[in-house]
Amino acid sequence: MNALLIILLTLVGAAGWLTVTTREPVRQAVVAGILGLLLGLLFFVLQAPDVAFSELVVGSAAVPAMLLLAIAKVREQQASAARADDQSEPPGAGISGSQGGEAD
Amino acid sequence: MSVYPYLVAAWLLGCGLYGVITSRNYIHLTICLTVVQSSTYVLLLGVGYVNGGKAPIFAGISERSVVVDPIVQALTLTDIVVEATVVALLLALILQANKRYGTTDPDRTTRMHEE
Amino acid sequence: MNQLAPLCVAIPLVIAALLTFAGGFLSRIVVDLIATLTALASLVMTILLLVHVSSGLEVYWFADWRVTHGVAVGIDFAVGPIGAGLAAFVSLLMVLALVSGIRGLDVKHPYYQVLMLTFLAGMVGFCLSGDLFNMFVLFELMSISAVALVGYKVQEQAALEGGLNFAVINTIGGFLFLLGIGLVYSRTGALNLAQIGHYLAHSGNDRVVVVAFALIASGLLIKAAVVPFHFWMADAYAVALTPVCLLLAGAMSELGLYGLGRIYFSAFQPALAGHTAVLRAIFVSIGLLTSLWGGLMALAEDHLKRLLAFVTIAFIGVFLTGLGLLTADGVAGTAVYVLADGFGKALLFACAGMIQHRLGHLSQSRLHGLGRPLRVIGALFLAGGLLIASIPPFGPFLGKSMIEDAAVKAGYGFVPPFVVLSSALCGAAVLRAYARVFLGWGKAAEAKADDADRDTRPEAQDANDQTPLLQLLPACVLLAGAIGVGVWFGFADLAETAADRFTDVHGYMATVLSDSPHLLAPGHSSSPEWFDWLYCGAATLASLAFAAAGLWGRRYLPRACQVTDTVARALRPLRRTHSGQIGDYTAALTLGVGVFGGLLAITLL
Amino acid sequence: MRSGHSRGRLLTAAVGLVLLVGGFAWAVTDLPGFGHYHHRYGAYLAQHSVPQRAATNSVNVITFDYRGFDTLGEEFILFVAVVGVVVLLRRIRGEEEEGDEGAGEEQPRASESLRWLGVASAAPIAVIGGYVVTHGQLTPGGGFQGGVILMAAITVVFVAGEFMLLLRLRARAQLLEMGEAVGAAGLGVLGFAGLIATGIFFKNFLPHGSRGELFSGGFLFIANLAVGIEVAGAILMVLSELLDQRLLRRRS
Repeated sequence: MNALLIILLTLVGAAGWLTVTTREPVRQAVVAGILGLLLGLLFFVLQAPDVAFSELVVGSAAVPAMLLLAIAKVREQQASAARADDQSEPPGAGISGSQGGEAD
Repeated sequence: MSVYPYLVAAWLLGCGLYGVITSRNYIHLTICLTVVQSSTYVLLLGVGYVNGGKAPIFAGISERSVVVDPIVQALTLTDIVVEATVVALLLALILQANKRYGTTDPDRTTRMHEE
Repeated sequence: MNQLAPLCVAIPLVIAALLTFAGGFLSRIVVDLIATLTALASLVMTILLLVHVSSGLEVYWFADWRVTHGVAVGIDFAVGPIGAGLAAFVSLLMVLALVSGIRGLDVKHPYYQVLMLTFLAGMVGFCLSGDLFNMFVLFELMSISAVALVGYKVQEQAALEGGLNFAVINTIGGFLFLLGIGLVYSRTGALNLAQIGHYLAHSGNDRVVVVAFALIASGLLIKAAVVPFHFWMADAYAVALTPVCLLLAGAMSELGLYGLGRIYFSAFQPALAGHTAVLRAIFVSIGLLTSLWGGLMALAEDHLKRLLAFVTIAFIGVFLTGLGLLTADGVAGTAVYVLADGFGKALLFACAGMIQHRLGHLSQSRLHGLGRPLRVIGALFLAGGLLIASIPPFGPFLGKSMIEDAAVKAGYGFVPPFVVLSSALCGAAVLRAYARVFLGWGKAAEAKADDADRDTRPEAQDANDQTPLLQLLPACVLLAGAIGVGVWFGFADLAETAADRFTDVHGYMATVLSDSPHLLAPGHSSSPEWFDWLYCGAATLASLAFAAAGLWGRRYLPRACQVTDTVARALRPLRRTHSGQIGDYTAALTLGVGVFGGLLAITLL
Repeated sequence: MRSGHSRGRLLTAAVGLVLLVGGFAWAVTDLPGFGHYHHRYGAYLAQHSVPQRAATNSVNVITFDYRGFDTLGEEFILFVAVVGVVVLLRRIRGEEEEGDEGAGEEQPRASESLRWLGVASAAPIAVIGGYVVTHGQLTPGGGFQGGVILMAAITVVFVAGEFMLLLRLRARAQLLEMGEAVGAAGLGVLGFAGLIATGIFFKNFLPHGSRGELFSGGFLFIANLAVGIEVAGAILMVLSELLDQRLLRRRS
């Protein structure tokens, strides 16, 4: 049990709490990505490179990408339900959702 | 201190469940479920750790060296796939629900028995 | 080594993948045919497997990784008669479900069929597996397939919500199961059930073992939907496609209990052997609570499929009571009852599907009297109702009397009256629905649109004034099954032998770990006693009486109605707990797991 | 916004969480201290995977050989999830797809240089993904991790603005799905091949090779490849389903 492990575990615990209490969806998806990143690092320290690798590609890339796409879609659906469908949306909002944390 | 990793697992379990219970948004709820799931990763990998053990990959180390338990790692790999699938399916359901009924709030459901 | 065990899981999986690959080029009927034939092949293989193992235990090691130096290296399928029988039952239901879907369902092929086949593979594999983690994987396979099938009707809000609730609660259940596996592995360093049992037999129980058992049992009880983990079930079962309902109600819930039994009688029983009485008390009380809750809710429900979902919950409670006795007799009774009652419930769901097909709705008050012309469906529904009310001497009667005998033998003489009450409530709910819909009896209530019924519609575009033969035929087979199980009393003896094998934990460990077959004492017969006829006759009569009271009580017995009104008012808070809100359900789940684990911890240590 | 949960729910949850988390924590304190394990099962497999299978990554050997049947189930969970996503996001009658016919007129949104950067970086990422997939039996990685990286290579092309490719992909969703199905079926067929060649489901039937070689470990190489194809197809399929919903809407 070394200091690095303790620090990482504490960070993971904190990131878990932060993920749950962040109620704004996009920010939450980003925080979830950070949690995935920290878990990946923790797994490296726990001598599990295979798992760390998977967690990095899934927990901090693929899953947040899915989440951001879904959030963007939900917003669009709600926005278009709220107002008439005639005006076009701001450009650029379309695709950025798939790029990790870059969405608004 | 030697049970700290398991306590972190317990903490993540509690956090995630708390989030699911109080969630006002299905997407938030989905993310909370992944937090619950991360508790299983931490428990499984924690259980298989051996002090001073190396990763169970015998590429640069002797076949006799002490390694951490490879089984739990294989189990966790499966677990991670399950995470991805659960998130994908839930998001599909959520998107479809939102498309048709314009809400992602789990508390605004139709089934309210008031007679 | 017999190759049937892996094949009846692998063939549906590979066919499912190939169907996805090629299904787009095939017409609907061809895909249906391939899927049905695959399920049929699985049925034949599981039956052959059942005959092959007869009363023994067949162990299959994947990739030939066997036990070496006392370590189970690979994954095994440990096939006993109960597991193989349940797998055959699941396959049979799947064949009937697929057949009934050919004409009665508008679905996007090949996806629906692919999901059904993977669902089948998950369930069959779960019945056969002898490895704790492998059980988890197959459990998830079946949950994920079921979620997609429950949410299938994406145009209905209720279906989406039902699917979401189902997915979230079952996912949490899966995590609890997995946490339990982590704790078990940390204590025993094994994943093979027999090896875990072997280790725990020597080390005894401690905190870790008890909490691990609590977590694993909770995960499986969530799948089985016992109180207070049952909330998701009515939401999900009411909205699933009818063929899916057959499987969900007929088999999937029961698989949760099967898993609990399998794990208890191979891994945990040696460690917890000294506490059988306590465990029995806990399981039986949860079971009875569930059966009464389900019965009362069924009586209060207007929507037919929701009503049947509550009936399913009630019966799950009775099954848990039987299994929770933790004796071979209890297991045997439960096995017979699961089979007979599975047929009965599937029959009723099939009838509900046909009603939906013909009349477009499922709300009793809306359907009042509309079913008069549907004589055949009515007759089937009536037969199903009577079976649910455990009319002697058919299948459910046999199973229930065996459970009651086992309870009395275990010193739980108070169990039979509760079970009778529960079947009476369920039977009354179904029979009253029959009288209302098909006979138009009772006062026509003002047709307030039930929320669950609001967007119910026929599941096929060409729903018209004819019931497709392919829907009717499976229902008739189900009826024959439910009746047949009881008419042949020899079935009870088979179940007794199978249950002896199922509960024989040391024989299980010896067969798996050292490959030495373990001989069993010859089974004993258990035909129903005189008082069983009395109990079940009472249940049937009480059903009829309750149903009649529900129909005309207000007119002829106004005094008695004040009592029932008071009861109904008292039940209202209970009904309101079925809010459809996932937060409420998860809160109840958390409390349930906490209390259950706490009880186990206090009593077992 | 936070208020509004019924008091009953919060009270239930509070008691439940205290009991559940408390009970769990109470149990784990009884575990032997962190890092003090010697699991016979894990130790046995760690020691024997190299001599028995000539592969150096024992996690990969466990995933695909010792516990290969778990992985078959796991791949089918992924497969089912993708089928489920396709089914749940399908358009039903009356919601006609708009925009498939106008695929050609879509103009890239990103700048030209960014686009080319994306296309250029896709190739090395794909190479890395391929490497990770094929070397799973030797070094950390394998079909699953590599599959996601392969998927990322294709995604990079999307993000760089190659809408053309995306839309063509959408038109060829069938193709993607077929690829995914082939990967999933591949692992099952591998099991059958073992059955036919050796008489036992999932038993290795290829020569082990020598330690450290690319083709060592018997059929691990093929298993990794099948899973890699399946995972790349599956995750790409999910993302493109989600993305597709979005694009169609925007273009209308």
